[in-house]
Amino acid sequence: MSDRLTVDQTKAALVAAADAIIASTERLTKADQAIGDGDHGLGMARGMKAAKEALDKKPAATVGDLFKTVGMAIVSTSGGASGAVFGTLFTGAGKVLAADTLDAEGFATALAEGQKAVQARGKAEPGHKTMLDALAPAADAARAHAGAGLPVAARAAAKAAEEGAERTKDMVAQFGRARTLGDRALGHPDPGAISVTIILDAFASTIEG
Amino acid sequence: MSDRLTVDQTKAALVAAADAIIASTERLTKADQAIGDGDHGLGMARGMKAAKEALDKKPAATVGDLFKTVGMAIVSTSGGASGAVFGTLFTGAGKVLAADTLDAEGFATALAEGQKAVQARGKAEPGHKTMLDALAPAADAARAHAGAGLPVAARAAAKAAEEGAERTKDMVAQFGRARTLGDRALGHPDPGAISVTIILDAFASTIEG
Amino acid sequence: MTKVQKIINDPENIVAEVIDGLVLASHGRLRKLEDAPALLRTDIEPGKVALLVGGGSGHEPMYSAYVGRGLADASVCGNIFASPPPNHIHAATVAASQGKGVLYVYGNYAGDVMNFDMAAEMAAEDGIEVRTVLVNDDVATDKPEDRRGIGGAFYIVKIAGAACAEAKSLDEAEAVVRKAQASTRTIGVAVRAGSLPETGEPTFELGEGEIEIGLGVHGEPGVERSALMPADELTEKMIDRLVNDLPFRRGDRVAMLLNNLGATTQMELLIVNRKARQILGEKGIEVARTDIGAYFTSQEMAGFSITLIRLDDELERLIEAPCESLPFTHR
Amino acid sequence: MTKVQKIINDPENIVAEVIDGLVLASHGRLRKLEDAPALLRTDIEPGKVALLVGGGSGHEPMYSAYVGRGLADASVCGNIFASPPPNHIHAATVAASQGKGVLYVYGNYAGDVMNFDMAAEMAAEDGIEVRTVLVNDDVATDKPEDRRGIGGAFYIVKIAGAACAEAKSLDEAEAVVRKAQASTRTIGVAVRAGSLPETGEPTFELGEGEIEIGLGVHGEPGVERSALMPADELTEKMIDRLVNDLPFRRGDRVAMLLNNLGATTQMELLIVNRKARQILGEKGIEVARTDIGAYFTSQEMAGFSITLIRLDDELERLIEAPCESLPFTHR
Ligand SMILES: Nc1ncnc2c1ncn2[C@@H]1O[C@H](COP(=O)(O)OP(=O)(O)O)[C@@H](O)[C@H]1O
Ligand SMILES: Nc1ncnc2c1ncn2[C@@H]1O[C@H](COP(=O)(O)OP(=O)(O)O)[C@@H](O)[C@H]1O
Ligand SMILES: [Mg+2]
Ligand SMILES: [Mg+2]
Ligand SMILES: [Mg+2]
Ligand SMILES: [Mg+2]
Repeated sequence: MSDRLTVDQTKAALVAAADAIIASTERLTKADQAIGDGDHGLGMARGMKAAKEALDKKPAATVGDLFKTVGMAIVSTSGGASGAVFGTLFTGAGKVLAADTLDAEGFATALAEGQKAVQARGKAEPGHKTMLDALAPAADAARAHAGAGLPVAARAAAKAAEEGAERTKDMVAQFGRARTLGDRALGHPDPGAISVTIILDAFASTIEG
Repeated sequence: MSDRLTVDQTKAALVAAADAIIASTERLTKADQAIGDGDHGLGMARGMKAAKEALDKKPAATVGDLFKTVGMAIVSTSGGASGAVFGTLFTGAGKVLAADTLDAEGFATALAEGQKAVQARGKAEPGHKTMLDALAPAADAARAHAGAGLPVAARAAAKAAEEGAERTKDMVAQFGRARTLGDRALGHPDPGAISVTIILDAFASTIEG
Repeated sequence: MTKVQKIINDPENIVAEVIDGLVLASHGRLRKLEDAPALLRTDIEPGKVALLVGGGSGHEPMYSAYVGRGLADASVCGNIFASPPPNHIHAATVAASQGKGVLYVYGNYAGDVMNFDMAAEMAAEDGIEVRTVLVNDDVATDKPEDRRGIGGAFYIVKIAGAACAEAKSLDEAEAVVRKAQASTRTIGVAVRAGSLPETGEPTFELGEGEIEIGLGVHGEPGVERSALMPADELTEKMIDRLVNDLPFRRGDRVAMLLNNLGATTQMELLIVNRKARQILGEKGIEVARTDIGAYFTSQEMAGFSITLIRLDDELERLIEAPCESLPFTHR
Repeated sequence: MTKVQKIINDPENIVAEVIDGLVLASHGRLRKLEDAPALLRTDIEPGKVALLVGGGSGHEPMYSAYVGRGLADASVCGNIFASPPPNHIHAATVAASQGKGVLYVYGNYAGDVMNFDMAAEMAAEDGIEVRTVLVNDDVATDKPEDRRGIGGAFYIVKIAGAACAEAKSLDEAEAVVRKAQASTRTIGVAVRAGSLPETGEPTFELGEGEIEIGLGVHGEPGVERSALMPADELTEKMIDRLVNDLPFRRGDRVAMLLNNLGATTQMELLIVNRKARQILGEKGIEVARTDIGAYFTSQEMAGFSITLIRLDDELERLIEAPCESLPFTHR
């Protein structure tokens, strides 16, 4: 367990997150078919494949550069709402990571900044049945556990995201294609919230492991 | 059994033929669905309803006038191939019936003239899987039995039509919408040939009855 | 098979309501004939050679929506998939006639031929001269006298409309339309059946994964039933059959129509267009004009047809000439 | 449900092949941008206010086929039903810009709004001014900020095209397009689902004999699910909802678009037109122009939408102004 990731270690964690999303394409497709138009899995996978290629090619001086690279790749290849939202998340997180290592403090700040950027971009708020309902509790948990070191903070964030995604089942969508579904979306989790969970879980596992 | 029909009796026989067609709409529809476009029953019924109305309204001096009235009604309301073909049949038959009674001789001549008119109009010949394959043998039979009186001649024509219609099952269509069906039409009788049978059978029954 | 849901009222009134709908959509340019289900231009140029089209209904916009300036002067509407009767055709002929004769253009189907011929004979008794050009562009049948009229009817009607607008005589109009007819070839493919609106039943059956090349607009069989194949392969098969039929030769200049039979997306037709152009390019056949859309439908049949017409200067000028109607305005 | 048979090649290449097909069909009037799936006019008038449209693919002819003289200058094509990314929009913005600013017109969907906004910010960094008018004509949702862009997009794009062609400034163009947007209302109905071309699976399920009023172009739910009803009854329900929404008032002059969502016949739309005109006539609303056809589709979804736009002299002039594109030519 490393409490402070180097640029290379951070890169490995991001690649693991990308691989986890790619492996979950089918699950995300099903989730978006239930309450959206069924393209969330394809879009996320397209973006994450591009992210891996870009990470391979682009040199990074800071960990922030890595996050920005991922964000730019997603935003320019995913398309749809998720391209904008997840692209903004990674780019926003990258902006506050100017060091060449990532620690618990940086991780918590990055999640908070990412959340802020997403809200500024999409005008949604927690409770609107979007990925923010996984992201916001994750950022809070990371902040709360920042003192306990990176592995603990990362796992806490992943767990909070998962619980948040679960709670979206009981929400009526306010944003995205599912918003006009009204009550019919009840019982189904938000696809973007599942993506947040998958990303944070893979990130935590790499750090732990 | 009357060997010579008055104008009123001829009218009754034509009305019976019309009623028989109207009652067979479903059967004719099915037959045309199998090898055509499914509208033969509707078209014939539409024409025969109009024929009955016209017979009711229009005074007739000769039996030929009655046939012409039926022919004009069919041609102007049925549409499709059957409107032209059956309209021409009745109009053609009517042209040679200048008397105020109908006997076996007139009946045989009328069928022959009707056949000639249909062939001139549609360019088909017996053997091409059309209503001519019922009409031509019917005309021949009527001629052959003309000496035996109207009831016998009419029944012989109806029987010959029925056998002719049956034989169309083994023919490949040369005319009408079914012509491009090729071998797939084998096994199915021609819808127009069935109509000829129904008309002649009802005609014969009225004369007998 | 599940029934097809149609947005209609009483099936008996379909044709009458469609005519009313077209008259209203024309904003004064079309009128319904009083005593027959036929549409007429309100502003037929006096003294012109008249163009009359028509046939069974159910193929909209063909034929009735092609009545307009630079197109047909009158259209006669039969019942769904059934030729109109001669008295209706005759009434429209009399109404359209401007003293210079009337050209009939319609598809080569037994019922239509008999009924339009009868109408022409009635017109002759009134002293109105009628000439007929049958549309028979479908290469799915071998014998030319058996060939059906399908998608290519659009180009023939378009050219006939422009020709009748400028022709000095019926002879002259007929001659150019015959040239257009002789230069036009079409091949269709169906991937799903349309339905009869009266019943909601499909007009034919295709197995799952099955398509039929050469299938007619009422479900008449084609030249080959096969498994669904990629768009490029299908396009190649169809173009080959078309090109070999006329034949179209290196150096020919053509217009190409990709006609949606009903339920096929423009997306698919654009994909076909890409491949068709590639193949024609390789064969040295120049496409001067492209039309893509639903020009001659068969209810909600899924599938399309490809039409090629070989152009000379006269045909190209007439195809590009201004015209005006509901679905196709080109000034 | 049986899969829908599509005439395509590799589903991954659909958008690229559609773009090639459109470029070829344009006979030199359109080109593909080198580095993005976007279409541009080859003859954009120098110094004009540029009009850029776009969104997810799969709704053809919307948006890409509306690039042309008097219409849009550029269109950016996302994947099927997915907004294009900002870098593609940005590249098309730079290519279309003639120094007078660029107007964005697209449908009000979360993904599109975010991506086009990001592109506009990128353009601002290049010194290109961008204004946005969102199409939000669908009356199925109550809150205006939630309203989706559907069939009425055609009139907005048509007016925007004519406005940008003559406007002296971006301000001026934006103002008239905002007026058009505020004057446009649409209501749709679906009687059968379309499918996702990648999978052939229907995008939603309707029970047999069921229809849904207000259903969106990606299968988003509407205002009322009910049993199939006669065309006249359905038309009355739809027109009532439309008229009460703006509201349209006695004495108003409007254009009406009956938009085929994919697999509905023109026959049905003409039957609807007849009833719609009757109802509007009774309400004293004058229909000055009628458009009937497949202007904004959702694959082979069966159903249609009715759009009404209230006209003043300026909007009417712009709607009638000459334009040229594949599906809609009007000089
Ligand atoms: N305004 C928004 N803010 C945050 N997240 C959003 C917003 N709109 C949509 N999303 C997220 O995007 C996801 C859908 O992504 P995707 O399916 O790729 O986009 P689209 O809706 O364009 O098809 C939703 O599940 C939701 O989590
Ligand atoms: N040229 C012809 N000569 C004689 N009968 C014909 C000819 N063409 C078609 N028919 C008859 O018409 C019948 C079909 O009638 P109908 O279904 O009403 O016409 P359509 O083919 O226009 O749908 C055929 O069964 C056949 O008997
Ligand atoms: Mg989605
Ligand atoms: Mg028939
Ligand atoms: Mg028929
Ligand atoms: Mg999407």
